[in-house]
Amino acid sequence: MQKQLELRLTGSGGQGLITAGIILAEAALKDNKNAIQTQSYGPEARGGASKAEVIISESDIDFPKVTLPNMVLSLTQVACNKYITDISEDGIIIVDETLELPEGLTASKVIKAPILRTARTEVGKEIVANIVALGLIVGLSNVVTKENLEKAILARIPRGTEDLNKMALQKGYELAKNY
Amino acid sequence: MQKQLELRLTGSGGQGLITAGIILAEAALKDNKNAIQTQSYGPEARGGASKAEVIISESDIDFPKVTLPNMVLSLTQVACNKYITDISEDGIIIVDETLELPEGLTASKVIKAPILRTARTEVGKEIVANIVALGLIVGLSNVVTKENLEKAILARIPRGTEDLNKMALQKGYELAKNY
Amino acid sequence: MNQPLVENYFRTDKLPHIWCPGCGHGIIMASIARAIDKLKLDKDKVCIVSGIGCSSRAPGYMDFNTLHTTHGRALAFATGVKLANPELEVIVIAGDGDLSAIGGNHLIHASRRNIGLTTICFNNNIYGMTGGQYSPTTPTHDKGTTAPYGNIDKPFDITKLAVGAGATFAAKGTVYHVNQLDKYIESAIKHKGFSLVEAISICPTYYGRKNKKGSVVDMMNFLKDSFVDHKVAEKLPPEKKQGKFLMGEFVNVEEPEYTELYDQIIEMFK
Amino acid sequence: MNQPLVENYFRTDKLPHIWCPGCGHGIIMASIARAIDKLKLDKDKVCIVSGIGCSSRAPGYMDFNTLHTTHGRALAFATGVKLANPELEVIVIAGDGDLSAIGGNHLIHASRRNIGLTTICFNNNIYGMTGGQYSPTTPTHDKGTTAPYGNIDKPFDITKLAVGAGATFAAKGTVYHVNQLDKYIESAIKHKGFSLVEAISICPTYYGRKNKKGSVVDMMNFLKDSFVDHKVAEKLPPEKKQGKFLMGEFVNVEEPEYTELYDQIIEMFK
Amino acid sequence: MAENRENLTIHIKEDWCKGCGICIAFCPKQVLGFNENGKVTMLDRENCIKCGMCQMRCPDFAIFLGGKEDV
Amino acid sequence: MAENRENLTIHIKEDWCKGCGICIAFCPKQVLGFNENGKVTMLDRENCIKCGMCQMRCPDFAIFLGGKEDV
Amino acid sequence: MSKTVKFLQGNEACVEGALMAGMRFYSGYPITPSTEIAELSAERLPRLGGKFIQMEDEIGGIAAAIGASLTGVKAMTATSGPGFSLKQENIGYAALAEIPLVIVNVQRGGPSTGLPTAPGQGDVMQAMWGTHGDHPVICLTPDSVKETFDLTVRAFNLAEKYRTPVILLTDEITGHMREKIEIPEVSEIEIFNRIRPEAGSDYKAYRVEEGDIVPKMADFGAGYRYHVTGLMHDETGFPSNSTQNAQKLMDRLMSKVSDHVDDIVDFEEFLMDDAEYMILAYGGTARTAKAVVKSLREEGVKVGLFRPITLWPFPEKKLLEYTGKIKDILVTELNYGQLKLEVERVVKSACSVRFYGKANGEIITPKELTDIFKEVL
Amino acid sequence: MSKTVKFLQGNEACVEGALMAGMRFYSGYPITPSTEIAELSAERLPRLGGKFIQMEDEIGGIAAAIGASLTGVKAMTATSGPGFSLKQENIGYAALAEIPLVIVNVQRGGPSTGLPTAPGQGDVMQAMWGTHGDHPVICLTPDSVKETFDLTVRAFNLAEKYRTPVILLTDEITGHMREKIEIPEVSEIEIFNRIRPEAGSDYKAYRVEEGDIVPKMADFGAGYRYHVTGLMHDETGFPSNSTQNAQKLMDRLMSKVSDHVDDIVDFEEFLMDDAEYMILAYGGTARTAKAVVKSLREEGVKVGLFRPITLWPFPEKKLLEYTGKIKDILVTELNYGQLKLEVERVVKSACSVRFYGKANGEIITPKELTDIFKEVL
Ligand SMILES: Cc1ncc(C[n+]2csc(CCOP(=O)(O)OP(=O)(O)O)c2C)c(N)n1
Ligand SMILES: Cc1ncc(C[n+]2csc(CCOP(=O)(O)OP(=O)(O)O)c2C)c(N)n1
Ligand code: SF4
Ligand code: SF4
Ligand code: SF4
Ligand code: SF4
Repeated sequence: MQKQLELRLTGSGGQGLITAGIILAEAALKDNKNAIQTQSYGPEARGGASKAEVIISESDIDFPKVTLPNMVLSLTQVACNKYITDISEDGIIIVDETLELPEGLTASKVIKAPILRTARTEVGKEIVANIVALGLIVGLSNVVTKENLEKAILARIPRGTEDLNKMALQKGYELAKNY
Repeated sequence: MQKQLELRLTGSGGQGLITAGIILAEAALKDNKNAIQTQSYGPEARGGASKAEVIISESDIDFPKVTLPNMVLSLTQVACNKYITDISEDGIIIVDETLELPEGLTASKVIKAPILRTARTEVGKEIVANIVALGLIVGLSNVVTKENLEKAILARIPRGTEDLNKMALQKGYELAKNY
Repeated sequence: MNQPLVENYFRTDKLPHIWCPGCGHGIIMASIARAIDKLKLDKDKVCIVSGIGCSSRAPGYMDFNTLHTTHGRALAFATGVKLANPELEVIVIAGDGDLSAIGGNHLIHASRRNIGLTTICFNNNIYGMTGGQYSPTTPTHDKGTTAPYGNIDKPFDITKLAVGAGATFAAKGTVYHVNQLDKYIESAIKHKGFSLVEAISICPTYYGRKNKKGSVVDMMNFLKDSFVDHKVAEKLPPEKKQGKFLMGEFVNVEEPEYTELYDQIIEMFK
Repeated sequence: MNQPLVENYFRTDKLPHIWCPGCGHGIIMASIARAIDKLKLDKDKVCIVSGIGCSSRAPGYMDFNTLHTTHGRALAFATGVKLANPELEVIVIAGDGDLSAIGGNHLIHASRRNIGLTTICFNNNIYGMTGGQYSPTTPTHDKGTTAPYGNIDKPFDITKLAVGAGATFAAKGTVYHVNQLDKYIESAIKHKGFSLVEAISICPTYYGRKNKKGSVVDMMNFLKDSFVDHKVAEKLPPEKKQGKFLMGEFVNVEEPEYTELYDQIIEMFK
Repeated sequence: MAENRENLTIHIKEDWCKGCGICIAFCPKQVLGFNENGKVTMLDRENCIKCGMCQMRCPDFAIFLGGKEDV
Repeated sequence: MAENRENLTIHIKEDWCKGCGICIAFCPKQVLGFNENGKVTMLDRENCIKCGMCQMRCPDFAIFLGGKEDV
Repeated sequence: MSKTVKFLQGNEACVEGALMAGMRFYSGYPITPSTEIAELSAERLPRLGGKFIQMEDEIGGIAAAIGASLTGVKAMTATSGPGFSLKQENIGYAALAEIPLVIVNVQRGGPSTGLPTAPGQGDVMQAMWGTHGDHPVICLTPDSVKETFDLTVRAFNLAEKYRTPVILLTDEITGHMREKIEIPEVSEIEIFNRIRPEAGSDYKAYRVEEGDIVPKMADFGAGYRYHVTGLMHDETGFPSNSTQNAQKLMDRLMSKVSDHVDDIVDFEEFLMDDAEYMILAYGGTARTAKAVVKSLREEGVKVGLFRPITLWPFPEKKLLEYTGKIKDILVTELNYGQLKLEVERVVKSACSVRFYGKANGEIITPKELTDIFKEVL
Repeated sequence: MSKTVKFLQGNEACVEGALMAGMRFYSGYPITPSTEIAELSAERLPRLGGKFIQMEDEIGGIAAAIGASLTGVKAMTATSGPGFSLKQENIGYAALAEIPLVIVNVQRGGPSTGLPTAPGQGDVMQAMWGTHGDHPVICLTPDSVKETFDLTVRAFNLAEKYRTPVILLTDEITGHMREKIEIPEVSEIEIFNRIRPEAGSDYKAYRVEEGDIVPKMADFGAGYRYHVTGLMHDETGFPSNSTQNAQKLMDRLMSKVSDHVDDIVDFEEFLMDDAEYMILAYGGTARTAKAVVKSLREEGVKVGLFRPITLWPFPEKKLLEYTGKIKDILVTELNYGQLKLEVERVVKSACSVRFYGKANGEIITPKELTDIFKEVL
């Protein structure tokens, strides 16, 4: 892992990607790393595209915003068009299988994964797509330890949904194995 | 007359002394002099003591406030106590006959005149005491010409009260002869 | 010879007050003191809050916890005082301009919230302190220095406004009808929740002069002749009601009081 | 295929609007356009003024002289527009927060003055734009992000408030009852003097979610089932009235309009 | 403060009286008047019924019913 | 705009439709439904009575009655 | 007195100037010591077909004036400290939306309710910085009744020319004193009216056309159906979140004043030609300073008065011309040294800057100021 | 994560700090990007026996907080630009009447409604000059979530110690970002409570007793029946028109801050020891500056960061210590150069002062700032 990892999670308002960003950052903290999470606000976010950004680093993080992400995730076409504009050359793009990628992107790896479908059909609730996505991201990058990711997830989710979320996480890890 | 003459007219809110100050200044303007009029405001003026100040000068008047008046007039005890504090050594103090003067004043001349009584009994309306006072002041000091004083008065007073005010002015001039 | 009421409830070293001869505000201020005396309130637990205006100078004379705020904001300050310490009996004194012009929003929201404040409006139908501009209660056609050709605004009925906003107690009285005024204020203070007493005052200096209302006594006589209790009025034949203004307790209902409701939330976590 | 109403009265290049799926605000905006169309107003002589809020974004979409002001101040800006040029048909669009929280004072004064402004309140019982804080119209016990334990405030009845302040036209409708809403808005625009139409809207995103009101359709069904015309309600047996909210034209009286009265003063000097 | 009216009488605080005339006009027995300074004065103490209306309506706390001893 | 209903039919502006479902739920004839993108679609044009309620209640100007020629 | 010579208060002269400049709308809320401006406007406006309205508060006062300005009339509002504070939000609105408007603040003793009937000059910095966010500011301050008239006219002209709110910052001294004033004929004064779009033009409400300083401004109701907002917007006037647009708009707003400082800035130099010492004063306090300069000159002291007439933009360039020549600047104002800070910033280390101020409701007397001045000799 | 480590937004940390400092009353009105402060206060306060109220507007928000403070509780209100403008009148009231109070302004892109969801630093001068009249000002600005916590605690302490409203001026950057924060135990932090009079003392509400900095403050309801007013007043608290009294009061108010600058002022010096160049930045922008300083240092450039933590009073003395040693100061902020003016005033001709700013809703990136910085090399 590089000294500083920058991630951008995008989708629509209700998909829980800001929570996913927070969880990821909190897992990093548990790993004794530093993390910063920011997000875009605006009336435009209303029902439209939403963006959460996370920076994870071994040392202090001064500048708080993502400049060139190492990893971008998109769950909706609108978000994908709006936010997958720049990515580091060795970066990874992850989008839901249903999306069309804009042209001319120079990422090292582009992954189209059935994130929404996995959540909907395999876990049974589309609402946990964000956790599936987390599993996929961490499965691919090991940006945080699996142990602490699970802890972080359990600390943020509503009581009574533990099993559901654990399953979603598992499915995400499994997805990762394909890429 | 000196280069710059400073007057202070004091009494209670309803006695028309601010109008008197304005009239005096306007008469000075008609005499081709310069004049500035200022007054004290404040909730305290409400039913309490009121103060109008006039500076008349042949040349420009820069500092607009009276510092050491050459002439102070008082129609009420409260105003007299509050505002007759300082006066130029060659200054003149004019108070209504009913007032007690504070001690230790070093004016060149102190005049107690029946201003209110003259207005009330000889003119018939106490409300024109301010005009009686103007007659008295100008009769004593010639600070403005009588011709222009009358013009200035007639320009400010309500229509229909011309004769009353002319009489008051006349009575003021007559009073002046006594001092 | 001392007057016990004055000695007990006023800061006598600040008296006489700055109000003009015949200004009705002094009458209302005394009425508030009598009501407090009648109710035997603990002086240390009474807080009087006002905005800016002739009327708003009252707290300076009254021997309680007194707060003279910014123009129109008395009810908002008072809301903070009351919510932070519901033990305090908070009484707000406000001119018609203070309460219904610049302060109108706080009036309707305090009414709506039903927070336990007693508001006494010193309504002289004019801005006194600034020298006679028309206020939101100046009757149509009357003059003010800013309405030289007669006011074209329709005046507020402040009592009705507060009721429209949800006030649970609202009464109107006059400085002529002092016995009744005492009672309205007493009931208003006793009332749990927001209460308003609109006390019609007189401003002989500005409103009176501008509108040729005659002497102080004439203005008092006008109040005497034109105000009738709304319950009495109900029974009058129409011709006798003509030109009359209604006074009395218009609304007095019990509803949950704001600070008590808040305390219930706090209780949940105890 | 074009929609004439949309093409004629909206800035189609700005559409689709920013409102959330199912937000009732679009329904009210269309209703205003239909009323304007019905009355055949000259577009160049219509001015739409709003404050700040989701609802207050409406003027940006409407093809008239449009003015998006500061939060709560739409009626004060509009008062200037109307008085300076009474020829203009001035319509004010305001959220419940905009109109009755920060803007409450301007509402009661515009009502009092009876100035010829038509005010359409987009009342979704919440602050939408800032993300779901309770507003002065949030029902008691309901939740907002700033009322996590349930709102303890008593809500305004905005229509009643305006009437208490002197409004000469006041009606209430809902985004479900669109035919009626069209009519209220039409009458309001036709009315000389100040008019208010309180249009009950829905905010599925914040109010709905926070208060478990179900889907957009559920929220519309709630309006359908709970609002009855006040004239119809009069004739219902008590048990049928229970839990119902009243809608309809509540007040519609003629009184001199402010800018006309002012013009009379000007006439005096001509 | 239910004092016995017998022992009460009208007191005037001339310093505070602003001469508005309210007490005089609305005294049911018309026992009050102005003095030469334009302040209130008791003209007819005998006929005063001690109703206290002058006190109630005086805006300046300048007239009131109080114990007789001081008179 | 008193057009003859005969010549009218429902038009859908899919771009503008946000899929709230209001028109579908309150269509008196239940002739509308969602398509796979979650947008409104006409399921049963025959039975549409052209009452225009979908148009009246659509918050997004995405469904409306218009001339038939374009269909 | 010839027919055009009058004896007026500064506040009255302000209204006379406003009417001559073309003010036809006034909306405000009374407050001492500005109230005469409202009162005289109420009396005069309807006689000229104009409108006066007393709003429910000062926020409403400025809001209504902005609304009126949009219909094409020249509008004004006047107030004092507490009201000026309340107007700040909408001053920023008018600046961003580029609404011509004159805002008068007759300064009294602050902060808060302070000394409502006494003079002060404590709102100098507030005139520049009172609202949130950067914004262009033009602020004029007169030292006499006559100049109050002149600057009111100028305030309207600048407002119209630069499409921006202009602040006339007077004080209780000049506002309430009465002085001789010769009122010119309309034909004698220059009056500037906003430039309106020509009929049929392809109107973009916030686009500056070639040769113009600001976008042409159409009257509401004149057939251009445009949009006005307090959000950042593009040339069409519609909200835009584009950072480029925002920067472009802000740069344009700021530079319409900063690029035209020479046109806007005004000041008086009194006996500065050979001066070794400068007294810098403005508004009512400048009268004291002028008296002092005159009397010191009689004593042979080479002192002059520099009087900023535009406080904002501050006459920086002119002041810098003097810093090499003079030994000391004595800044005097009725506050704790507000404009003094700007003077210090401008002159840097070029000469010493001294300060004499007061904030107790009194005005500074010639004697006081003379004594302080002489400390440097 | 140990039990006291949290991952919070700056706005959340503000509430945590406030609660730990003893805040038990919050009144305000929602506005982006400060709203989370209200929302979290609403949730937390009743659990601690405190009170939250959403008022009808921002004016009511600060008014209620002042009222609450008078009863003896620690009170706070939070807002952003437009609301901060509306609060100005009552900020002056609190300053004059000496009411302890914390006012948070989470700055967004202004002026007017501007860019409501974007960061800005355009209210720096407004924090100092926004209300009419001279008045004491304390204004703190954090650059991280942790510091937001710390400075909120400090804001309450200073408010209580100096009996004055204290402004916490944050921005959308720090307000909305989430960062690690270790929350201390109450016992670990210093908490200052206003000094109350002792029972039975001859209490004059506005008299400073020997050894005190400010008058002792009695709670309303505690048996001292005193008077509070926004008019100039004497030691007893009652209005007074005496000019001596007014001057005395104003001098005391102004000097309670100016005499204790050393106690109040705070700043960070980062790699300044051997620096030849200084970047001066604060708040969210200081994060960019720190990143730039670090990377320039790696290149061998002797540059350091000077970060004012108290914007007002400005750390003038400390800055002056550097002016002899360094060649250039680059001030960077999200506005058109507000604090830059103060820097210019302070450093005079001692070294060059450059400026890089933006006011378009974007934050300044390390790359931009590096490029600008290098122009001086
Ligand atoms: C913000 C603000 N605006 C205006 C004023 C000026 N002002 C002081 S009192 C007042 C009105 C007084 O009228 P009212 O409240 O009816 O009380 P009254 O003096 O008649 O008793 C006004 C406009 C002020 N002090 N502050
Ligand atoms: C002076 C000021 N205070 C607060 C805000 C923040 N704000 C913007 S819109 C809004 C409330 C919106 O609610 P409402 O008016 O009911 O309209 P809705 O968004 O629900 O349609 C608030 C509090 C602001 N922009 N300006
Ligand atoms: S001006 Fe009017 S309200 Fe004020 S004190 Fe005098 S009489 Fe009373
Ligand atoms: S937040 Fe609510 S009010 Fe705003 S657009 Fe969405 S649904 Fe409508
Ligand atoms: S009512 Fe009071 S102030 Fe008036 S005359 Fe009688 S005693 Fe004097
Ligand atoms: S009502 Fe409009 S937006 Fe909603 S589903 Fe139907 S067409 Fe789409």
